[in-house]
Amino acid sequence: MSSETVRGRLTDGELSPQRVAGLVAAVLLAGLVLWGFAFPETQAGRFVAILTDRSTLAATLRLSVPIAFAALGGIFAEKSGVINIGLEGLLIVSAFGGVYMADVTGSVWMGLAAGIVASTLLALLFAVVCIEFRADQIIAGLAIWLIALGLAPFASQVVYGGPNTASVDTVDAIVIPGLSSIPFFGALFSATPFVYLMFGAVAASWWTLNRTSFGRWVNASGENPKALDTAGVNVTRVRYAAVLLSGVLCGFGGAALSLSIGQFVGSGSTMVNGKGFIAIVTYLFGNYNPVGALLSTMLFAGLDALQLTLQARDVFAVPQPLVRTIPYVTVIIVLALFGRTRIPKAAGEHYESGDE
Amino acid sequence: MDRFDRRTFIKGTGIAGLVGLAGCTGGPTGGGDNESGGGEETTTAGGDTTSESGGNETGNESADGGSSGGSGSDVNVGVVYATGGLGDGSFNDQAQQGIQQAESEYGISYNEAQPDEVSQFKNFQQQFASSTDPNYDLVSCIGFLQADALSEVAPQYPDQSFQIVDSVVEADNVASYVFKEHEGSFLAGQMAGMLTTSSFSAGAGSTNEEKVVGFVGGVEGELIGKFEAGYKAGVKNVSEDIQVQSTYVGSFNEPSGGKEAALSMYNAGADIVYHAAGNTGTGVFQAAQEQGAYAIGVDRDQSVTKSSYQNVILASMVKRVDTAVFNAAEAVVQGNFEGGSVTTLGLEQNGVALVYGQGLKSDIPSDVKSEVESVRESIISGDISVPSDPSNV
Amino acid sequence: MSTAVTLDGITKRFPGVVANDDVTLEVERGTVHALLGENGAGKTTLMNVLYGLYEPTAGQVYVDGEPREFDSPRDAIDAGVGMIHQHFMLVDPMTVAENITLGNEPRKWGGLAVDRDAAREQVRELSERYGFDVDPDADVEDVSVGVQQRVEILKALYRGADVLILDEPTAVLTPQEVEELLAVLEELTAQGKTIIFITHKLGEAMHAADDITVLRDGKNVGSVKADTTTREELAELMVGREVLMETDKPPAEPGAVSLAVDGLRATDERGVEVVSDVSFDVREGEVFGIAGVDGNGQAELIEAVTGLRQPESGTVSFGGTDVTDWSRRRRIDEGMAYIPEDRQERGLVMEFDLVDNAILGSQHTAPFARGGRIDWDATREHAERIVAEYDVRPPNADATSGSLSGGNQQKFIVGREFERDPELVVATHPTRGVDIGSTEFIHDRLLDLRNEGRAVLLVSSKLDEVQGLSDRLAVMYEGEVMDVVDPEAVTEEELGLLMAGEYPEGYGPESEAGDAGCVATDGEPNEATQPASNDGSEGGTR
Amino acid sequence: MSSDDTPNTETDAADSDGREPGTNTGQSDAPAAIERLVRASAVERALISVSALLLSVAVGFVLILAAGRMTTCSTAATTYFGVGFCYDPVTVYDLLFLGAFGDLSSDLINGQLATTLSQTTVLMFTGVAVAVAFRAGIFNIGTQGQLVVGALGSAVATLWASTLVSGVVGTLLLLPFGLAVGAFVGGVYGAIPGALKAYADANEVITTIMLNFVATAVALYLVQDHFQDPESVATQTVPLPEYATFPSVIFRARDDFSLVAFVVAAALLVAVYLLIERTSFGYDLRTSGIQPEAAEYGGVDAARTVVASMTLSGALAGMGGAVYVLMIIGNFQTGVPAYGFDGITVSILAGNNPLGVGFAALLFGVLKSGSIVVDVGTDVPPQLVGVLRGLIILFVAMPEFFRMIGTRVWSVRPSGSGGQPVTDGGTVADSRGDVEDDVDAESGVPTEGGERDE
Repeated sequence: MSSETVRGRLTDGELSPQRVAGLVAAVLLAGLVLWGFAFPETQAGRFVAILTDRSTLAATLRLSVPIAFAALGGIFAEKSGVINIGLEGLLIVSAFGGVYMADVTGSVWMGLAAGIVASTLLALLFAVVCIEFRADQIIAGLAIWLIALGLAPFASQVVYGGPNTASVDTVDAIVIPGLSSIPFFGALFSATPFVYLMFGAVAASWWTLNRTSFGRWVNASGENPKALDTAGVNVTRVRYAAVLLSGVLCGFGGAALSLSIGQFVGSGSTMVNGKGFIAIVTYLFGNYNPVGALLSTMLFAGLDALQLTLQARDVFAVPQPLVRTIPYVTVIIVLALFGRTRIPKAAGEHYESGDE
Repeated sequence: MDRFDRRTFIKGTGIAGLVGLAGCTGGPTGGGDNESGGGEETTTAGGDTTSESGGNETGNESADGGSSGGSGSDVNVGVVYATGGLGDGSFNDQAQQGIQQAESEYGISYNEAQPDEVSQFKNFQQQFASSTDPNYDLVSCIGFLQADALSEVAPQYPDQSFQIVDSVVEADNVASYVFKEHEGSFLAGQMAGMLTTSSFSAGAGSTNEEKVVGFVGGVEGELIGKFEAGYKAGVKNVSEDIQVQSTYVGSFNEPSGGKEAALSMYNAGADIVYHAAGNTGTGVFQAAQEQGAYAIGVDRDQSVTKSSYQNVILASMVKRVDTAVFNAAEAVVQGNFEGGSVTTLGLEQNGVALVYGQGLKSDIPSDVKSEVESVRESIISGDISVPSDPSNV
Repeated sequence: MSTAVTLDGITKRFPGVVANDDVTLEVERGTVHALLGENGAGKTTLMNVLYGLYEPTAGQVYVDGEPREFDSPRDAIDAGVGMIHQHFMLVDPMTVAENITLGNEPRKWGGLAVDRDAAREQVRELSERYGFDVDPDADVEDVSVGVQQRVEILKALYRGADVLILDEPTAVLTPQEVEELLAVLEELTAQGKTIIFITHKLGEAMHAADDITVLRDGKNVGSVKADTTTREELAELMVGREVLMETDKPPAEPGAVSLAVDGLRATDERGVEVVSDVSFDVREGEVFGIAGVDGNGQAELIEAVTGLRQPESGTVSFGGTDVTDWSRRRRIDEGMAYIPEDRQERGLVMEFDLVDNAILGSQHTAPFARGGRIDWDATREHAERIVAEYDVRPPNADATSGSLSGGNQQKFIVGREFERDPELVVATHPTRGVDIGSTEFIHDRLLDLRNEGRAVLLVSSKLDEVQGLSDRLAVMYEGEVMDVVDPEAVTEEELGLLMAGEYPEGYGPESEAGDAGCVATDGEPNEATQPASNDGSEGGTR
Repeated sequence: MSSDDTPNTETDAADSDGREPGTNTGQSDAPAAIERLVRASAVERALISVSALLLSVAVGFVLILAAGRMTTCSTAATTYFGVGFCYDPVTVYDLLFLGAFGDLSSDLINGQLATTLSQTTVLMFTGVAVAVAFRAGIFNIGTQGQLVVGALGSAVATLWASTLVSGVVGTLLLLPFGLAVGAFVGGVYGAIPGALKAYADANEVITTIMLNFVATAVALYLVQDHFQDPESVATQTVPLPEYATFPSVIFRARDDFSLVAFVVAAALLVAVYLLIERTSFGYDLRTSGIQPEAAEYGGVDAARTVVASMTLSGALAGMGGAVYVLMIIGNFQTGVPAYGFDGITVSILAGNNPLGVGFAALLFGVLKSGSIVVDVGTDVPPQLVGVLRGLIILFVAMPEFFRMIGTRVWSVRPSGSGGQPVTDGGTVADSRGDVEDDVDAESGVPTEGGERDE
């Protein structure tokens, strides 16, 4: 904003204070890791052991699934010029929808489909409100979150008599023999189908955005909708498609979240518990690149997995509630150090082609 | 006031139900029948009520007083649940089961409230206390967080009987029920410690060589600390060499966090994880099943309420909230409600107990069972004193 | 010759406004047809109708004699009509080839992928056929404005356009780039394309077009052949009355140095140096002009002077004091008035009414604020005075500034800044988009201030304006001051060369053609010889 | 020769689309004087809020009926068109909106009304906290965290100070002290994301969300490890003595509502309103909120304004936390209700006008309190109120929808230009894009707005 002109030279310079601080942090971390490798019996050593444990990667992957899907959804919406801050809400309805349908039909895959449908319907509402009725996107996104936060437990209450649903079956991990026993990376070959779906979705999203016509149009719609319009592509339609796609992707994420536990928990902030917001953080970090978003998701999820393990192993004598803040504090620090992302120029703006 | 049968299940009645009206699956039935067509397990007040229970009784008979068995009492009970709501498969559901038992045995009526914030407790309590249509004969307050509110509300309504579970409120019209969770947890720890040091295989899991067990808590606090403390003490009672890993997820509603916490422990060699984490605990069971290891449930017999995890739930540290609720209601019905009383429910009173899982109880070695039983007796007799603060273990 | 496009009785109404009123127009195939008129005359609206962006309220469009209904640009494109907007419709982060093929991407693998090789090849071929020199793989945001314009033209050609509409194509070009553009247009017409270009510069229309149609107030007031008309005739058609341009001004009486800029360097948002070692001073009682094509560092220079941008090095002195590190607020308080070039972004808060806007910049100072509290009565009075004296219409201080037309917004800003009783006025494009009467008024007031002994720093891309008003005139090119010249003596052609980075005879760093007391730059200018820069980053190399 | 650039008595048509020069276009929400308050914009905004409320009630009506068909019951609560429904929306709304006021005919100061007003009081603080940030163009989602730390700080500090004084004097000293500490702690916590935004370009939406999580965890740690009430099983601090909490005036002490706190909150709303509308600081704040470039041009130190307004916002939220402690709960307890998030919805509904916050807070106070009555009085799931809240916000976000309806119904286009959001946060100004058609009226600078500041 206003400070940018003045700030610009500080943040963009080769050796800004932030870059320096980031470098120092990286060096310190590297030092800690080296120290850990050299002296495995120390705290640092145990830390490194946890860090390089195969199960840490496995946990990271699992925790990444809902966040990564939501982040991909957020990328499509925002790249097309519609900031979708309601990802959290989409995750919530799909988490409930997934379990409900899995419960009714007994099939996890029907559940997944229902989760996607539920999320897409809510995304459609969001799209209509933002695109048709020119709603402020941020506020409408918040509304979507609030609606879902009420609606899913409401439905659960009606159907199950409480905000938490019954238990349903979950899916088993797909283990690729041989490969799954590789140290550390073996976790990549012994994971639930949702993890593989996540990788597939990241790849497909990357391809769609970078290699297909639709991806070009999404880009143009967020950067310069008028250019797209004058090139003869219907901006409204592209934006609808992108927002609905964000619904579909969030549907995968939410359903994967609840179906890998086999229950929807709707009390409090529900089982989604801020993952949709984290997703926004990660795609901003990832600079709207699906691969970047995946990596930053894994950074966050990895920290989350790490803090759970650090608690269990009593590494670093820090009170447990404080250990839990590690991922959040890390996000703040990283954001402060490398804070700037280039957001699509027309994001947040309503676009009306020609006259009405 | 209209009475509804709120425990209704339209499961198995069709996909259309999701969207609402389309299916028209529900609505007034006029007869209070249940449509429990789906043959699946339910989360209802499925009963593990007493040792003889084991089935999936749906427990949703009509709430119409008089229509069901019992003496047809016109007693009305208002229940204010703990935050977290029904369907947690443990604490609140257990309380509900107690009131439903009273319903079926004495034909009482009840009305439930599910606050979602601490600040609402007081208002809910007042709502019930001040209501005249119907007049509530008893207000059951579930959960220690209600204590402060109740200690203010109770004196305002001296003629109203209250019950509080999990805390003590000193007032003439409040019956307090507290549990010695650490005692029950000690038994859980005893069992876990013995099993992890032996070679045990049954159901979907088996123990390993490592002498490691785990504990997953919801949010740090004194109450959950009692579970952790008792459990740790129980494990150490078997052998000081056994390592107990302990993690708090920070929420009672985050099963994915519970799952990861438990997985992290299983991966570090733990084979049995005990949870005191409400909904978060579902993730612990899930993790146990995936890892071919074991878990210990809490509050209710979770091998029943979460029957899909029957093959990994060794036992549950049952906390008889239902007994507390039922007893209070019963006392009101029978006219011997005792305000100002404090009922402490420990092992001795069968207020807490270690209940072996439905799927595995026959596989647990008898030496373990007998040792657990003898430890239980030692605790009751006072030979073993169980700490209630984990930092004292 | 046949008619490529016919517009028959086009009327376009917007709520409360008639933008085009029964306009009829014929364009011959293979010609260049200029659509001449002042801002707001309805030229762009008319062309948007032809391009399918607007649906006409009444009237009929014919292309190649066929009646057409365009619902969207897609329809117009299909009919062979392409449009190059004044503000380029390009997607910055995409490459040239991606931009050109946008919406018509060649695909492969059953549509699963864009065939990028084919796209590149097609663009290269097209570019060669019309003698354009563009790199298909360059990122659009990295190429010069002139190249971007060619990309726009290629975009239309790629879609098979036979009729090309160019909206104000020369506004952002140097005189030399304009010549190149005209050569391109000639090549296009030679290959059978038809060009319609919108302009408000009558010289350009006469120079480049075969036919000229003049619009005024949404009406066609005359179509003429370029070689049979005169400038006077066109000017009268455009304005509706005879136009006198010359402003009489008494000779300057320069006093003490008010503003001194020394060795100033500044970078833009991307960290590229865009102001390179600029030095000059502005004296009391004179108008110091800065001429140059937009985007040669003027904006950043002015921001550094007015306190909106921290310079990398160098100093800015004001009234003899080094103010380089002063905040913007302090500079305002010390008497630096500033008419910003982007009035809708900076100069006015669009959602505020004029009362609120009247104290933008003096919200902390008496008489409008005392003890942190704003005196709204005094402020209202002040706003109403500005509205009255500067003829802001509608004369209603409660109107939001967003509801005013551009010219009236500008008059309000000018009024507010002049009423500060400033020591120095920094005026950037003060008459852009302002009607002729107000332009004269603003020019007169600027000269009044100068005659009262105030210093005026004037930046404008309008040569006649800077030339007419300035007492000394600096020309900027790629972040450097090429030279400071005497505006009375310099010719438009010489200025054009300087603006393009070349030294005409008699000018240069060593020459004394400008004001003897002022050194333009203290270093060598770069030896830029090509008329158009390909990237803006070489300005800093010395 | 003629001037190149001449009359522009009319802007290009596209530019004036929807604008009627000379009329107030309803864009300003910055009335500078009271007489300018009652203008089309304010009226229109209020109309939109009311319409949004009514529409969401209507949608909720359908939802209740639908839910009533999905569940089963022995007797129909209501019957429409021959179809029986288990839930009766009329009853629900009766209990929700009227129930929140209790039985006023028999007891003017009944407990339910007190609950409504006490919820309203806290929401006034968090609502105005969000509004201040919003007006400065900052999306403070961290009100919840600021409230939590403010509440904790206030509880701990007041507890300490209450050992020094007592009695009426104690009350007179301790209450301002408690509020001040809450404001200070909340302010500092709000200043962190403000400074991160101003000096490191860190997106405040993200940092404030993260800081909410951090606040909860840190508060839990601090209470548990340092300030735990040894008498209680709950994770909470020692209860404050009676004289350290808000005295109940008129209302009963047991109802946890104090008119004093309510008056303080109301006065604060007026004060913040005056601060924003009548002072130089407020001018700076509003300007940088609506149009940061213009603010900078006008000599506003953007960075400092960001930090200052976030500090102010955090301080107001922190005071809300203090009031929660000193009026409602009497100590600090983990699991603080989501007043901070509700503050966002309150502020949005109020169009970020501090005076409007009063009304919006009352509405949400009614919803919160009424939902308890609904929960006790019917079997309709109480989460319904959450859905209603979301719907209200959704509808408030789309004023264009109501304008369209208004246009159809009265076939008169309201004076407002379309697409102006009710808030000053994200902007969707409709003139954007169209302006680009205006020949030469604009500089080459694209008029892109809506840049999220990273």
